[in-house]
Amino acid sequence: MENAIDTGTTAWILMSASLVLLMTPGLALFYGGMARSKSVLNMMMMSYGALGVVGVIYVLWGWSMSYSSESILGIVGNPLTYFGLADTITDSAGNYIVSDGLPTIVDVGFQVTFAMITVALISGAIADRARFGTWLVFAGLWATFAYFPMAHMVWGGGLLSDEGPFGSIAAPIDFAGGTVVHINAGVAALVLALVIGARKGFGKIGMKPHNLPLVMTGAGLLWFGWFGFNAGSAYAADGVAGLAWVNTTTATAAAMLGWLLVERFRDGHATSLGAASGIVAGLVAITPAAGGVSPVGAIPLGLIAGALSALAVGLKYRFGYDDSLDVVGVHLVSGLWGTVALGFLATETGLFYGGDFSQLAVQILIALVALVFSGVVTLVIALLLKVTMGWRVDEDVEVAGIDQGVHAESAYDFTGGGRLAASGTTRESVPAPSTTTSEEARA
Amino acid sequence: MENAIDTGTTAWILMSASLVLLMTPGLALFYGGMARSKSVLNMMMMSYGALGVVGVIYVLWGWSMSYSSESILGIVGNPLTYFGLADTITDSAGNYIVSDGLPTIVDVGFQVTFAMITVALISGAIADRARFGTWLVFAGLWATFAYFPMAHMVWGGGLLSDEGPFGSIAAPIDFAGGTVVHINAGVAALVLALVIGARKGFGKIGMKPHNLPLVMTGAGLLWFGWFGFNAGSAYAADGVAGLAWVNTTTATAAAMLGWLLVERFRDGHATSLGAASGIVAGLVAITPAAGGVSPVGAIPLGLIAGALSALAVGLKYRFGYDDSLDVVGVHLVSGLWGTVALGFLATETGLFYGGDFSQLAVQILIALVALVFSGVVTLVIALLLKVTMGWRVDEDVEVAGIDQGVHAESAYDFTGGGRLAASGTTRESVPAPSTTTSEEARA
Amino acid sequence: MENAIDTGTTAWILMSASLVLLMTPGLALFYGGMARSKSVLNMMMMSYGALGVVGVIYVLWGWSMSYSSESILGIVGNPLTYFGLADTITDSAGNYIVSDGLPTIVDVGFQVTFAMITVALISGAIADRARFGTWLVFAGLWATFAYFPMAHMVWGGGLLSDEGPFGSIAAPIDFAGGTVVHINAGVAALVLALVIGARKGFGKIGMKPHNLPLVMTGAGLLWFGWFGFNAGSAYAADGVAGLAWVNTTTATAAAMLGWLLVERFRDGHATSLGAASGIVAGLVAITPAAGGVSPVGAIPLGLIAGALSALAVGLKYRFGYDDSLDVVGVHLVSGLWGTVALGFLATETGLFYGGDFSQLAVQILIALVALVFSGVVTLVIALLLKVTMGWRVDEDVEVAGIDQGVHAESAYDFTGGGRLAASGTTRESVPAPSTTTSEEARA
Amino acid sequence: MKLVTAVIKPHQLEEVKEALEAYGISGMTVSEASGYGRQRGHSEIYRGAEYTVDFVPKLRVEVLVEDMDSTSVVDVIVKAASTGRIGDGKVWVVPVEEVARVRTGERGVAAI
Amino acid sequence: MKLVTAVIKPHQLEEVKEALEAYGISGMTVSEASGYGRQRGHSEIYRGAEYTVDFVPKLRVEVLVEDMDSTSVVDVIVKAASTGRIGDGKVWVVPVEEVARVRTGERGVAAI
Amino acid sequence: MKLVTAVIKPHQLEEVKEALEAYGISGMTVSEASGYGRQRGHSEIYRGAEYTVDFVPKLRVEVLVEDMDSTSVVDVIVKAASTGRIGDGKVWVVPVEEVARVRTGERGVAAI
Ligand SMILES: Nc1ncnc2c1ncn2[C@@H]1O[C@H](COP(=O)(O)OP(=O)(O)O)[C@@H](O)[C@H]1O
Ligand SMILES: Nc1ncnc2c1ncn2[C@@H]1O[C@H](COP(=O)(O)OP(=O)(O)O)[C@@H](O)[C@H]1O
Ligand SMILES: Nc1ncnc2c1ncn2[C@@H]1O[C@H](COP(=O)(O)OP(=O)(O)O)[C@@H](O)[C@H]1O
Repeated sequence: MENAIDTGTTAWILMSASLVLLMTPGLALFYGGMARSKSVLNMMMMSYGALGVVGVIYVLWGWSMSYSSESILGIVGNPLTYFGLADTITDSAGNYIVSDGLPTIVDVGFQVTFAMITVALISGAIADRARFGTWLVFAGLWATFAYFPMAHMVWGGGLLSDEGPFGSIAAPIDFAGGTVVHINAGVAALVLALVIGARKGFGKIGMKPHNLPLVMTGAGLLWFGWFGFNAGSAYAADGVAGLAWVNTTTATAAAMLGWLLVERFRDGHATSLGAASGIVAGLVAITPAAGGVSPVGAIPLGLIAGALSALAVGLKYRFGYDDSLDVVGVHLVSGLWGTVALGFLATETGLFYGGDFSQLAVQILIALVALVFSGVVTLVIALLLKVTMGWRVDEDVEVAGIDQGVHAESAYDFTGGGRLAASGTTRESVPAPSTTTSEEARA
Repeated sequence: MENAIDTGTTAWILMSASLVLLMTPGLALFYGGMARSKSVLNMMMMSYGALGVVGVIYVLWGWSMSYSSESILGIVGNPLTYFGLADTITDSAGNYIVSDGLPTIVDVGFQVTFAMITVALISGAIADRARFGTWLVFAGLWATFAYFPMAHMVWGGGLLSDEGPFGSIAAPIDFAGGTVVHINAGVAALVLALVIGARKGFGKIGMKPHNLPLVMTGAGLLWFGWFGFNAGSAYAADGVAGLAWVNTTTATAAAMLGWLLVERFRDGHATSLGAASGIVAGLVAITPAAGGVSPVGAIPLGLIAGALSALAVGLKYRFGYDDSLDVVGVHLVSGLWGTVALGFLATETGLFYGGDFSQLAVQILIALVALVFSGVVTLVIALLLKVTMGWRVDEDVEVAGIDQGVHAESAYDFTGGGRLAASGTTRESVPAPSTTTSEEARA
Repeated sequence: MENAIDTGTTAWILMSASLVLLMTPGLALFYGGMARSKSVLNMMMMSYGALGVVGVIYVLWGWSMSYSSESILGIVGNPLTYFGLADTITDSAGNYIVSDGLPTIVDVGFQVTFAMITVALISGAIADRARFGTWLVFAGLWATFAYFPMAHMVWGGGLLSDEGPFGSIAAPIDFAGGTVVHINAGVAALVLALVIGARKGFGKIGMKPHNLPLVMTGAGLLWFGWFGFNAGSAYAADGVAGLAWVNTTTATAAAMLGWLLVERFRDGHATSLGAASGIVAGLVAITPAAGGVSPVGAIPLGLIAGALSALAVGLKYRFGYDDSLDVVGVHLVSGLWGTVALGFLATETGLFYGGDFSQLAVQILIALVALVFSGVVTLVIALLLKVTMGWRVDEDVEVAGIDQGVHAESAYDFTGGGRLAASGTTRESVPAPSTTTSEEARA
Repeated sequence: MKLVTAVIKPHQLEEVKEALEAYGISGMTVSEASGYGRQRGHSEIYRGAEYTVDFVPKLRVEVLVEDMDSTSVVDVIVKAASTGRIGDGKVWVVPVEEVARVRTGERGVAAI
Repeated sequence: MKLVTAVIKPHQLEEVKEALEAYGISGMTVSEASGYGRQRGHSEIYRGAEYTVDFVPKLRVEVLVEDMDSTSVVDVIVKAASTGRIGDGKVWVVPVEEVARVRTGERGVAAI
Repeated sequence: MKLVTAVIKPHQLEEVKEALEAYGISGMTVSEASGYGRQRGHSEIYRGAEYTVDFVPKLRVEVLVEDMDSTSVVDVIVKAASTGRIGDGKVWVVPVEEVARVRTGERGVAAI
């Protein structure tokens, strides 16, 4: 460890951390706008809840489990090594610990935001029907047993890193989190959707987005925040960061066009929800590849991601799993595609650039390991919570709206306060919990 | 002054200034969403108005009153020293003036944004009922006579700084503005609410938030922007900035959980408004402490801030002051808590870290001085405006909605333009002011 | 070219690029909120479509046409020189190409965002009535034949740069894009509005903004993003960037006040739409001048910009062109004012600072060239598309709402999903395009 | 049976509801409406262009009552809804031939 | 007295209002409604799933008139609301037994 | 002719529509409403202050029918709208003196 801080790199990673933090509120908008007006708050609260839970546990044991020098079988770091960020911030002389020009505490900030958004991503699969308390507990458990280990395996020198068993075939490439974030969250979403079950009326009654300008705003903020995610993952303010930045933009633009083209030809109409979804699909696909492909290579990578995800979102109706906001179709599918596409498009080792099949093989292998690992861990946690706390709210609450039943709020009141909704009287609340179901009889 | 620019630090402060500027539009969303749909525009306009007025006066006399080397009794800087940023940007040779690696003009940009948001914060106390012209004048006067002096006292080498009278007990800690921003604005809010009086129907008719997704978006943008506020206050891209960044996130996450826990046990429901409010309470509380506590210390600091503010927002009903959007409960209470908590949690001098009572004593003293100073100055300005311009809009306007009466606008029209609202005809406006009250008789 | 990266500058330009990218989603909100609720999605889609198309073509031929060292008559760069960013990213040794401390690939990222927002700006003139496919094609053609040449002429060493014919009179000043972006887009907007024609009912039926909080949010994001635009255009993290930052804020604050003052005296009411519009007018006007005036000079520059644009938005009713969201009144007028104002206010060469008329003359000249060039090119493209693809949607679609007719979506559904809008049944779509006009007869 | 329909100012709903409840009627159906009459609308101004909004927000209250109650209910509503200012609204009574309660299938007066 | 209710296309409101005003009637109550009939709804598509929206937006206009005016008012509305295309709507007349003006307490024809 | 008005739970609209269609009636006008009756509203809590919302969302369905259909239509609606729980709503019938179709100007039964 050299002790000289590179202030430019530090500035960029401080900023990148801030950008990635913003992604979670951005996701809350993206998801919230797709929910119905009677469940938008719950949808947003799952993202904000992830910020709360992960924000606390990360400094306690998250960092240590991800980046402890004491690896447990290459799968996870020892949570005690740096528990509470011990020995992480300053050295014994009181000087900030610096690595490659970056104070380690800045890196902690950057990393916590990745854990937050990954957990939040999953919530899109379980709109309108999950107990909020169970979700918060899930967030803590899943971060601990699925996310931190994956981060350790890929980025903390564990099994899926250069130093792992596949490293001898080719160095696995996951620039900014195709496996750790998107495959991980995508699989978890699928498992949760299956364990929790479909909403009443899924596939029969219309469940259309209630506020598409929110969805588009969310997509815009995600794009903006993703520059921290991808270009920040260069861990320096340099040419690689610049390349990751340009690739992120190019692939995302192409993916938007890819999604819109599929819609135009299949449905007759290019939609705004399609544009927003294409943006996210492109961002997902370029995540593992942001530093490893050329901008020209980013065009087909994005285009295909958009088209693939546009086709994949229909699968849930065919197979009957209620992945409400298409986490599987977008994150799992484009996450897999981006990870595997590197086998073809990696500028040094990809098939199209003169490489042999080894990169492709390694990319498929790490994707598979991530799939299986995340699938098993999520299944165990999800079932455990099902039999203990329970996942579903009452059917009455689901029908009347989870915002009202669980959060005792309604998202909107456009009647001006002098109209119906305010015809009640205000009083300071008393400790006794109020009844909020709407189906009970008066007197 | 050394003349070498540290480009990394400069990049980070340029960015931090941009982030803090964004906080005011973020606040406008946070506050606007909590207002009713008939007064959301006025609510937002008070924030935007603060941007306008402070943006102009800061370069004229604000910077000089805050940071002039000619201090007037340690209370305020001479407004003429750097009037219009004279001798602030370049030296006589035409070179940019640089201090600790940072061009001073960048620092000016960073500082103006603090003044803007502080003024805007106050407006939450006077929703739905204040004349817009009076508010604009108040913004200019309050910035001049309350904010600039406080900034001078705490950060400009004045009475509340190390060099002031309390410095001999212990160096007062206000990393990013617990006293200057939050106690200052919180007291002003209380005073204004009392001077202006309660809204018609306060405590009797329901005045619920009209758009909670806006509130949550605002809270998200505030969190994002606050990284500039707190981590930017390190005035460098270094480990301290990193520590401030991580503490900001940890305390905020904990405060959100603290607020939600109080709600869950007291009211039976954890709400999205509670999550958004807890975020802000945490951000407020960590502001003075961001560089002075450890991430593990930031957890209880945040948790307690969230819980305290969740309990404090009910006080206005008990005492009957209409602090409409709870500036007192959130900013004053958590601002005081964060400032005082340093007496316990400051990693070097706090009671829990082996320090004696001197830090605690100093923290209480600076909080008290801020309370009294801001209270007196605000009272004088508020009363002056009451007898001259007048604070309240007509009761008719308040009832029909201040957006319509004062701004001649309505916030939303979801009927599609071909419906009722557009059944009128357009014509170019004529100089004569139009009547916009809805209670007048036709012919 | 020196090969040493300045990481601070690189961090700042990476961040600036991200900020400018965010401006386009910000613009989508600003414009979308001003549209009616039946056309907000189409309005936003025109901005997002610009992101998609320009994002792809820029890396193919946009960069080369703007910055190729092989200039074609000083008007445009050779698109083949750096086609697909060949020879732009790394040198033959595989090292990142660096210029003035900045990796060129970072500069590419910064530049692409300017092209995106410029194209998107134009769409404000053609709300509610343009075919989406035609718009996408226009976006590509206009970027290619109007934007890239203008960028080349002004910034790429072409006709309007120091090295051009006017350079001998005085060095033309366009710090961040008064000509390239605002005059260019403003003229294009006027031409498109004329070629495409007015909406049915223009000037007769009310077409008021449907969501002003969105408009204000958009203005806030634009201000935030514009720091990248203006202070990023210093191409360094230094005092000039700081000056540009402060000028941007000061002029914008002043312009907001200027617009509100005109409204208060002319109409009797200061409006939130006026504040948002004043912000944008100020940002436009300071764009060419951000590095060339003093903060005190920025006050009148902004104040007059706000007032001028507030007066100019009424012209469309007088002359009968349906520039729906006032691109001409805001961007063209304030863009011209800002460019010309430098003749007076430029701190070294302006008339008020002891300069002679040469700066003023040159500023007027470059504005005129930009006007004519953009006008002619846009007219050719617009007419070409009119006779080939056609610009207008069916009148039925325009009346029922372009969101429904073109995108087969509706922006909002506040009825809770269990009400009217969802009374239909869901089924997976079949390839046959569905009928979405509402006027057709059933059976 | 009769259907009493009242168009009232939005702020008076609470008082009308309480007055009806005091009279002994505890069911009603309310919907939002826009009224046009002697009461003026208002003007709005967007970028200098003035829009006149001719309609004012109202609520439309419907109450099914027994024949003998109809006159008193009109009185009760008129009293509760009145502010004495222009635009207070109208109340009217229409004959009803049949009423059914959906839940039980009851008909006639029992269904109210 | 009579209550004339008209379900019309939203865009025709202005013309109906003007026609009624020309006829001498300057009070009415309007509310938003959704109509189902011969006129088709439309389809929307979200992530490839198609939603059929069966209802079309309409406005519901209510006008209280004196007995003798009711036929003419129906004529006036039919004429003003007509575009000649499917979905133009319906007008119907219901007998009214009593009308009251809230502000003044006036009853009967004077209250209209 | 008669006007059958039904206040129903929002979720039952689809079933009511289909039942009416099965009966042979394919026109109706629907609007949003808020109901007050035996069915309780709910509470909301904002920063610890509790708000009671007394009204529950309902839909208001209007169907013009021929005299002879009115009883059956009431039956059809009651059956389709019923969930057996409190708050299922009301149906009532009002006499109609005249009906006109705007598009064609037809009057009477032909206009329905
Ligand atoms: N002829 C009418 N038919 C139906 N509704 C009417 C009629 N005249 C007035 N109204 C309703 O009554 C409301 C109040 O009427 P208005 O003439 O403004 O005041 P007032 O009844 O106090 O004289 C109007 O806004 C409208 O909703
Ligand atoms: N039987 C009915 N009862 C009530 N309203 C009806 C009825 N039939 C039609 N309507 C209303 O009239 C509107 C127009 O009817 P529709 O059949 O579409 O066209 P048209 O009247 O031109 O033949 C419908 O949207 C609906 O609101
Ligand atoms: N007297 C009434 N007049 C008009 N509408 C009524 C009346 N009573 C009830 N309603 C409507 O019927 C709905 C259901 O009534 P409620 O008393 O809650 O249940 P139920 O009819 O099952 O006993 C109410 O929400 C209201 O809309």
